[in-house]
Amino acid sequence: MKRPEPAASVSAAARRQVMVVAAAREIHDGEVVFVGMRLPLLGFALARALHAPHAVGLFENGVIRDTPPVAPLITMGDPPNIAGALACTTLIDVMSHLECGRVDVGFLGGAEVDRFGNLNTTWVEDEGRRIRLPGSGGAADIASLARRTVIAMPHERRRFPERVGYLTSPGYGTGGRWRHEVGLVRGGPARVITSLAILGFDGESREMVLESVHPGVTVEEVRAHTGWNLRVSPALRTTPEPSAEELAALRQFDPQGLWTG
Amino acid sequence: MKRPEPAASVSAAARRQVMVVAAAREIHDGEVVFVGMRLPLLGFALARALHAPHAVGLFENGVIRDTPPVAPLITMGDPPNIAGALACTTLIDVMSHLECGRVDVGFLGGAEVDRFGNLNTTWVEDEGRRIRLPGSGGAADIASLARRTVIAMPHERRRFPERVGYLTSPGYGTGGRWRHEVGLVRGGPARVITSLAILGFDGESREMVLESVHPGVTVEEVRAHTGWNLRVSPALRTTPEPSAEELAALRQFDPQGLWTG
Amino acid sequence: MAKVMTLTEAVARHVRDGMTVAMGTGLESCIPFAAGHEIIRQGRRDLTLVGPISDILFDQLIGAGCVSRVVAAWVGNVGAGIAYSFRRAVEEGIPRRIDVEDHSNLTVALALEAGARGVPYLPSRTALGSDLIRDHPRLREVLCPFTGARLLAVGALRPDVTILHVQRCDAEGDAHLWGNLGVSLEAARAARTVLVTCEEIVESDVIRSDPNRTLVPGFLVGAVEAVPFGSHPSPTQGYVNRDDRFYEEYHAETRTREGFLGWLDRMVLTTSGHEGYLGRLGEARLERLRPRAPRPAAPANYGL
Amino acid sequence: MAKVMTLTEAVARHVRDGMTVAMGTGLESCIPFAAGHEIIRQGRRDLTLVGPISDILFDQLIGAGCVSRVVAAWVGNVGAGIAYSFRRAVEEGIPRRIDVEDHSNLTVALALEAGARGVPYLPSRTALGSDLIRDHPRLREVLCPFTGARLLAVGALRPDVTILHVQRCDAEGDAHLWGNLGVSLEAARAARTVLVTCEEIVESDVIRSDPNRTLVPGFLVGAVEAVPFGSHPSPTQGYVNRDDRFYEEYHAETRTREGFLGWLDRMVLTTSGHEGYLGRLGEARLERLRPRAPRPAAPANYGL
Repeated sequence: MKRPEPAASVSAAARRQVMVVAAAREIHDGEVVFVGMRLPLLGFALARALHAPHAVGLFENGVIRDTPPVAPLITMGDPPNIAGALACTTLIDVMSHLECGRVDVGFLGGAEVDRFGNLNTTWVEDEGRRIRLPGSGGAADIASLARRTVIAMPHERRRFPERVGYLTSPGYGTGGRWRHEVGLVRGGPARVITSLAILGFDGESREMVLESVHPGVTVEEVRAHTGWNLRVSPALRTTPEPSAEELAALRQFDPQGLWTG
Repeated sequence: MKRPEPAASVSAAARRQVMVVAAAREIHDGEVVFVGMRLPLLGFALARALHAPHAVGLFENGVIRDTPPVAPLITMGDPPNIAGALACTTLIDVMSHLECGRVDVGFLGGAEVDRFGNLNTTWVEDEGRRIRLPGSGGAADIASLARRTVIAMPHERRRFPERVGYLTSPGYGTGGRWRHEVGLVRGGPARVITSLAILGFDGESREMVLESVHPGVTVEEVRAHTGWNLRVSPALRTTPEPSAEELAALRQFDPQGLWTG
Repeated sequence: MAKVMTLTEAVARHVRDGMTVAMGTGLESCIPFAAGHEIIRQGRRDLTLVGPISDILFDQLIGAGCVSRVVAAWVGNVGAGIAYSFRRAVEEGIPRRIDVEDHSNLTVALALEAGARGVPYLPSRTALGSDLIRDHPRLREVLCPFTGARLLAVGALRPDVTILHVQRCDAEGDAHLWGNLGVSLEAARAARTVLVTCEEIVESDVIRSDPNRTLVPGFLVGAVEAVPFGSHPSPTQGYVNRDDRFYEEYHAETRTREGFLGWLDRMVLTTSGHEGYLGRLGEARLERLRPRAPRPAAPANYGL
Repeated sequence: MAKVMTLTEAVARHVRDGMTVAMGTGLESCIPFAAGHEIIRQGRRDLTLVGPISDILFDQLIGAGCVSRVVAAWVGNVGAGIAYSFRRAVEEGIPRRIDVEDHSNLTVALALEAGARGVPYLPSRTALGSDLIRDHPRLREVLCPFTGARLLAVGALRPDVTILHVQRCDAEGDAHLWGNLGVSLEAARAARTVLVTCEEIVESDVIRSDPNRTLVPGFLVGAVEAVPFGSHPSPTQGYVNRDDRFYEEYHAETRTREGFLGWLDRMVLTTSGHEGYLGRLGEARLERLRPRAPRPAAPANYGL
């Protein structure tokens, strides 16, 4: 089967801007955020600057900070993320806040996400060949222990299978009360932010539901790039364009356009 | 019953000097020592200066140091014990070294010690009245987890009952393989250093055995101040007097004679 | 969201009757005496106090009738041994009966650490065979799922509030603390909120210049108060030395209930806050407790 | 008892075939690359490597054939994603088959912490329901003895040796380390011995001036080596910034086995030690990695 091409009606840069802004909007004021690199890092900076001035960011390597890194960086352990941090401590220390239920929202990505928000970053198949990916890192921990998670992914059919080939980081498993049954005491994905759309999860069945399509994207495009019969919310809307204020902040925090250029 | 008077043939100061020197001799070069206040602190300083230059001291409040405090002090948390320390960390961190089996020797005291080296620092009876003492502190941990312990006590009959009224810190329990049976994986008291004598423990029965009497003290005195029929080693000896070198070091580390004056 | 407030306000807002309060977690330094005295002044009742080595602060709170339960490894006078108010309460129910949940230092530390980790218990091999663990509400013998070996399971403890005294802190509660740490970090992370008293409130930039010295991040902290000498008579490294004499005087004076009540009246009840307490001690005495010989930490560069 | 030695000597003495070696415990900084390269030069075999985020160091050791097993949460290229030598070994057995004990960051951290604590396991609620924990040699579902709740028991891991790169260290191994700490402290305390490479060996007085910055006490340490740029291409806060370009170049060059062997030959096998490696990079490149803007930690006084 030939894969559908990604929708090309809106520029890739504009799509990424929409994604970052959507990620920022998931962070509420005063929240404790488990931040990742790239998109969530930028989303966190945006949220702090615009609507969540008291949000605090935790990084799994042991960094706690509330301001953007003092210079561009590649990893959370780079000197610009340490300088000016509020605290530098251990992985277990920051992950204990996760396990205590103090982390409001954690950001995740992955090679595959399925109908119930489960993530795979361990093994995938590509044209019959098994490919070994780097593995969980902290993703399984964030997915298990945060109060809610937000998943950011390029929207491609091979990345949206009905069921992940390997469940690295638990979403809602097989749906319904699965998390409770396996012993997870809270959490699960609240949103999936993709290059095409924003998706949520049904409160009962825990199945993924299309909530919003990005400007210029159609429901059909989204469904064509999704590996199962995707449910669509009756209240489907179009993702609001980034505001002038949001775009200005984006330019401030990503002046070289590393992510959104 | 009238209690026997403590033996008075040797001055109290000289007795304390003998005790400190005996404690120092229990520390071997390169050992990791769980140090307490007063007598063990001085013993540790002496050992480092004389025969154990590579011994390292751990304090349960989180201090790791290899040199005497920079000034006299009352508690292990006092500024002279922090200044110049090798490391300042948490209680759990230093006690983890205990639990790992990295601590060669720990020093203990108590209100009561019994025939099998069990210690009580919680409840005692005095003429029919129950008296509440401060409690374990770290003693139960040191007694449970160090590779061996050394107990220092004034030798008084009321402090040497056949069986402690409350077992705060485990010695050899009821003797034999008791430690193994309750789940303790190592350790137990190696020596009891008192104001009158040095005592050890039988390798099989784990009963306390008189090994050495301090200069000027008789076996009868020791037995009179002990609450059970104390066994005496066939190799009984007299505790060697502190050497000139040891006395000089004592004067150096306790110039005001706070402990040994 | 403003966290900086007076000690009076902080205690009024964060310490309520019946709460579980961890304090004295530094073992023998940085004991938050000023906060404890304010709790006495505000007449809190039925508190559960949590701490390994409680210094004489627990003795004072017990004698003042604020306490119904103590979770501790050692309640005494670190300078002089016996804590008389503790003994009177346990032995004679004066001024009221208190329950004691006895621990070793490691078990109380692990109980707090389990709380801080968000797990229901942590295993250890300590105190097996000790009378301490008999019929204990929080300590239970279990078998290791891997080896079958006997272990002690230490149940989690989550204080309603942990009170710390530290060297310096910013207005958001990000706290720099140095010297021996005892169980302060575990107690802070285990608590529902943290009340920080500090020698000085500093600009956030001071804290951010050395993030490895931030041992309590502000998002755990509910209130911050500048309380110089707030650990007196215990020391705060680099700011205040131990007032050894105080421990001896307290020991002598509180041997009787009447003596204790006189002490309490003079030093706590009739002093209007911590400044009044310091006034009772007098300038000269406080001056003598100030460090004389600076010992600066070697420079550390966070540059890039 | 002398611990200061060359890296060649330290690896020869402390890293043996078949050992379990924890390295790269700082997550993405202070990765002990120089020590890893020396392990490759000395031709160690059948190592078990332990680390959460392994950076490209594990990839290099795997490609060089030193490794039979990896215990990790993530093996990749922190700058560019995929680690090709790791993939070749897992997918195709080139240059040899390796076993992978998959973890999350928290489970590998807790395994090391259990080792550091001297307990057979530690409980958590992480990764329940994940495929990670199926038929896992070190992860087991258990029930809480207090609440009956499901928990994950993480079995202890004790490396034979943990290798750390730090900013400064004295001749006895007392090490000052700052920046994010990852699982370095747990790995150091869990190990039978620790091998420390550092940017500079300093007088003991420097260490003692700030004992709260001593994160590894010397009694855990078996060998100390001064190895400036010993974490290159990863950063060491205040001493060396990240060499971003290196990760991209490595990614491009090692996509094929031939490419990797060329890289290995040029950068490791034919360089006589770390100075040779640095020589390959060239003065100008190293100079650009030196921090330009100092950011000194605020003073802290330990005086009395």
